[in-house]
Amino acid sequence: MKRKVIKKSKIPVLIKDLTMEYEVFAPVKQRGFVSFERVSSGNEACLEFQNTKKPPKEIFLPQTEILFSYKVSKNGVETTESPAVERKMVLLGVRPCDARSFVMVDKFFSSEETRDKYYSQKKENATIVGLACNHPLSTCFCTSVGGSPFGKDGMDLLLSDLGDKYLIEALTEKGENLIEKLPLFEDAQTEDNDKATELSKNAQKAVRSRVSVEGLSKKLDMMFEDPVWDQIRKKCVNCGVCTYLCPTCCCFDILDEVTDDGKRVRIWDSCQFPLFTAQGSGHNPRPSGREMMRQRIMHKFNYYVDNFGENFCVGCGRCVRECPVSLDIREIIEEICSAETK
Amino acid sequence: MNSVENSIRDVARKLLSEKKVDLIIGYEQGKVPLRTTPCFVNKIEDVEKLVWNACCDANLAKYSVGRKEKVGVVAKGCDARSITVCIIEKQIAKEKVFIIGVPCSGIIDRKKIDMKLEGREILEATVDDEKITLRGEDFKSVLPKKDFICDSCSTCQHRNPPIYDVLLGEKAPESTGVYEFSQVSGLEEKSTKERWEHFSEELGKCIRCYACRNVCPLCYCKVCFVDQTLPAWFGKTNDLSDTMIYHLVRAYHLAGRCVDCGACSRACPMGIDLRELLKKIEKTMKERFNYEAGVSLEKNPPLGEFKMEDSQEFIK
Amino acid sequence: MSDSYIPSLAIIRKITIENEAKDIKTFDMVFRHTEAMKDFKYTCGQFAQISAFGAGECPIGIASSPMNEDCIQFTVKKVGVVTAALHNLEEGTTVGIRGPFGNGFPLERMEGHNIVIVGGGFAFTTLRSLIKFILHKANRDRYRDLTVIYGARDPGELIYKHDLEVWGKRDDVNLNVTIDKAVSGWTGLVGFVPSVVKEVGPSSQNAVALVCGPPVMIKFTMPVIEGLGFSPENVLLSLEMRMKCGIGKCGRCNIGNKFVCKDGPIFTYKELQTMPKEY
Amino acid sequence: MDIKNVEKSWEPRILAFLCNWCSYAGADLAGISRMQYPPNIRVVRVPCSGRVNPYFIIKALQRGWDGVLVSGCHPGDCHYISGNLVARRRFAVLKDLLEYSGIEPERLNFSWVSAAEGEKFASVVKDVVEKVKILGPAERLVKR
Repeated sequence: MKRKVIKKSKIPVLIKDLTMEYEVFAPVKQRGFVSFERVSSGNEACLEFQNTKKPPKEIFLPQTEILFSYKVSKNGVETTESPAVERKMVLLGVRPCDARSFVMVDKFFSSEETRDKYYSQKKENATIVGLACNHPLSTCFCTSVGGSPFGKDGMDLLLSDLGDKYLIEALTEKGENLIEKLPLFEDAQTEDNDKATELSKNAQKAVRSRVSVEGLSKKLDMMFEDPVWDQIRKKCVNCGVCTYLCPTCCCFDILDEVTDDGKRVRIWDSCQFPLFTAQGSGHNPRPSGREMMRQRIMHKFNYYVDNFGENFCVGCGRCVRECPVSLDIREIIEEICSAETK
Repeated sequence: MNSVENSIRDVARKLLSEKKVDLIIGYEQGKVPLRTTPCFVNKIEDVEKLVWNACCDANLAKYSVGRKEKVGVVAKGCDARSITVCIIEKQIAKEKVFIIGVPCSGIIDRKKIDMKLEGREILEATVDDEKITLRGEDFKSVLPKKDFICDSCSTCQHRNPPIYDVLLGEKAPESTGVYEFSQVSGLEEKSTKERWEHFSEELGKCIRCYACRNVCPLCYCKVCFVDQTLPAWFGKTNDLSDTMIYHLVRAYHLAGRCVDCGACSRACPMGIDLRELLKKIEKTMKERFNYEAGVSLEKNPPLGEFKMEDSQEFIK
Repeated sequence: MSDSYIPSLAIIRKITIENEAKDIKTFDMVFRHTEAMKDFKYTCGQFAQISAFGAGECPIGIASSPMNEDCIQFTVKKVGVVTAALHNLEEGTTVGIRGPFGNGFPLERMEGHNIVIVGGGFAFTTLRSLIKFILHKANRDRYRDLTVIYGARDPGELIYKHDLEVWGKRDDVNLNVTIDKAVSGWTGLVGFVPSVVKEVGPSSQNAVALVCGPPVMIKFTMPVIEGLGFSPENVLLSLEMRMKCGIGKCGRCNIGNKFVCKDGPIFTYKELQTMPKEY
Repeated sequence: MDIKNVEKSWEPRILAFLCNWCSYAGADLAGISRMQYPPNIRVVRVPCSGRVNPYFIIKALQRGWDGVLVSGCHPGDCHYISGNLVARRRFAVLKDLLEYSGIEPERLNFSWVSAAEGEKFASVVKDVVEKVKILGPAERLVKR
């Protein structure tokens, strides 16, 4: 597929051009951290960042999304579907870990058998422009869970930072179409490709944090009732930071909001909240931190593996960095691996 | 290793070996620089894990609430005050907790450091009384500690636990000449509209992860008001109105109870300074009822009592 | 249908109070649009998400038989927000129905077998759907002996009294209704469901057992069922979980790698033995 | 919101929580005595001002009421001896906090009105309605 280069100074122009046809989401630095925001001009975006605070999942799975609205009157109820999303989007500067998370969430949300329209419509309309990591963080462990700082999964285009310019590599037809339309790119030279290859090698080595997930799923099969969960849960305060900031976590709740008229909305939910599974009768199959922690780990490293053949974690390290009590998923995995099973 | 850290280990060892407590709750080193993490020690050989430094940020009172066994808790001034409030409110039985008081000269605010470093990653850090030394891939930086401690610490009036079972090390000098409500006063001077805009923007960042609530030792309700369903008082979406109400009511529920440990502000992944609201509540309690939470086991919390002569300038 | 979360609108045609405590009601519902009725093809043991507009949605087992093309019935116990809201509704009110969801009972696999149905308390609803289905003249020949054991705390808590009366008069169903403790005026069986199962002692020869009830009933009934010689793959149970989406997306109703809403709610005892005990 | 942009027909809606023993009777007296006061209030009768959960006030603001009035017995006159005194502390903290967060102070009103003070009740309502009229329709904290 095509490989081109673009000067860094031309990125604002690129974004500006893209906004003519697309809604462009790019990393924006504000209030001390970087997050994906819709940009209207090229100058807001910031591609010199490590990773965004929140993963880009909220663009396809917003924290609050109206499924439909309704009016209740004497004559009954009338429902109005939320309009289909037809706008095209470009997500610029998605890190390889986050792009890879889309592939995983897609398997779950966009499967043939049960397609989630609200997610899929947006996702299908989006072109993902990835940005390779030259400098992975010390908390990143993408290489342990099948990813890589120069990984291409889930992207339509990949940008590699070559210093004063980006190498842009088309990975899908969608990506190819996008670069063809714009006159800002120059053909890539051999030295550009060589440089990218070298950067990729270095970055791969720079991911120093290693977690051993080999055989983890098999081991977890035996560990449902293991006392290790009591150890692991001890300091967890059951907030939603790890799940809300996780690019793959996509559990939700559906509820009614009533103001003048009614809305049925879906909102993010988390397996770390006791109400997640509390039944009307008061019975709760996952009543304490032990079961909730177990659900999170099992879902990521066992249940999803059973159903889709890979771990449900991309190693972005957000949960490690943001946990208010510094509970480290890498340590949890270590602890599980070193636990003796009966 | 510092002497307080040694003393903590000695006390922990003694308490465990004399079976005065079943469990010690303290801090251990985290995997990430400038981080510690709560540590639960019930075996004497694990006592060596315990650390004490300016990164011991968690309020460990959180882990003492509702325990059946007797615990020894490493407590800074604010942590000890939280425990005191919990004792008053009968969430911790006094005889079930042994407060290992440690004087504290301020906890490092990682958010301030992150702002300063503008995204560069810290790979190694050392902290002493005066300075923070940071090393990254291509930089080394020495920062004066006093400029990078939490806001709650720089205005702290109780660096030494008011109530404790043992106090380790030398008392930290209490800060003088600091007006602890200057941030609040600054906001009060603004117009109502400006304040509304300020709080809309700040609280609008909230993602309803409830980290602020869940790290707070005083948010011990079995079911939080936002989670109640019969009736469901307020919404759970990240709609601005619901989000603001969540934070306002949480602050309100902490009236006469919040000790300004700053744990909520530190926990917030979105960088919301929740203390702006809580400090106002504290100010109200002090000005209206001359009450400070967690400094005495004798005084009743102000919202649990009343006086005939309470001020009522706002009532027609 | 499955990619949307919009329910089909339906009208509550009739409300029947089922028990003395008045906290269990059966709602007869008809779709506002007749095509929706045709689209709503369900089998016994499935459930649907019922919307009480303004309160939300909750999963309710379908209590009517698929042979009944007249209306769909849901029996609802008042326990939470949505069920309480449903209980406050009057006949003629519009509600929403989304579904049907779940796997349902393996009706074809059960053909040619003796059927043993064990139910307790309120959990009898989908079993009632099944009994009505089997007893329908078009299906009765496809199944052999039908034994029903149904228990409730006291006579006032027995639901579907009319059905029980009708079934009691038929000679092609062995109906055993029991209450927990003797009360004056009750001439039927007395005793907990497990002991009645033991007493009735249905043969496990060429038989399938279906068990639904509160956890404590299941706990004590299963050993009895096993004692009668039923092999685990011939015992079917229906599970209950908090479910929001009904299509295996919202992430809360999983037991191990299986979603109760999608892969269940009906599981064989054999399957359950390999699944984590988290329900 | 700018008052000029508000439709002329707009009238504020005030939710009033009146204690059964004093203020409700005071409102009654105002009515019986044919005193004129603006018809903008909707009354919720409560057993005591101490019954008024702060959630009620916040919920009223969220639902778009333009103002809230809580009225109870004078200190010392509470039918339940001290309900209004407990409430007074609660409201003081709540009012401080809500104003600090940017809610206009005029939308939050508290008064003591006895059963004999029909006139005071009428004047309190007049006062509240006038002040809220100047502010215009509630915007902040209203859920749309």
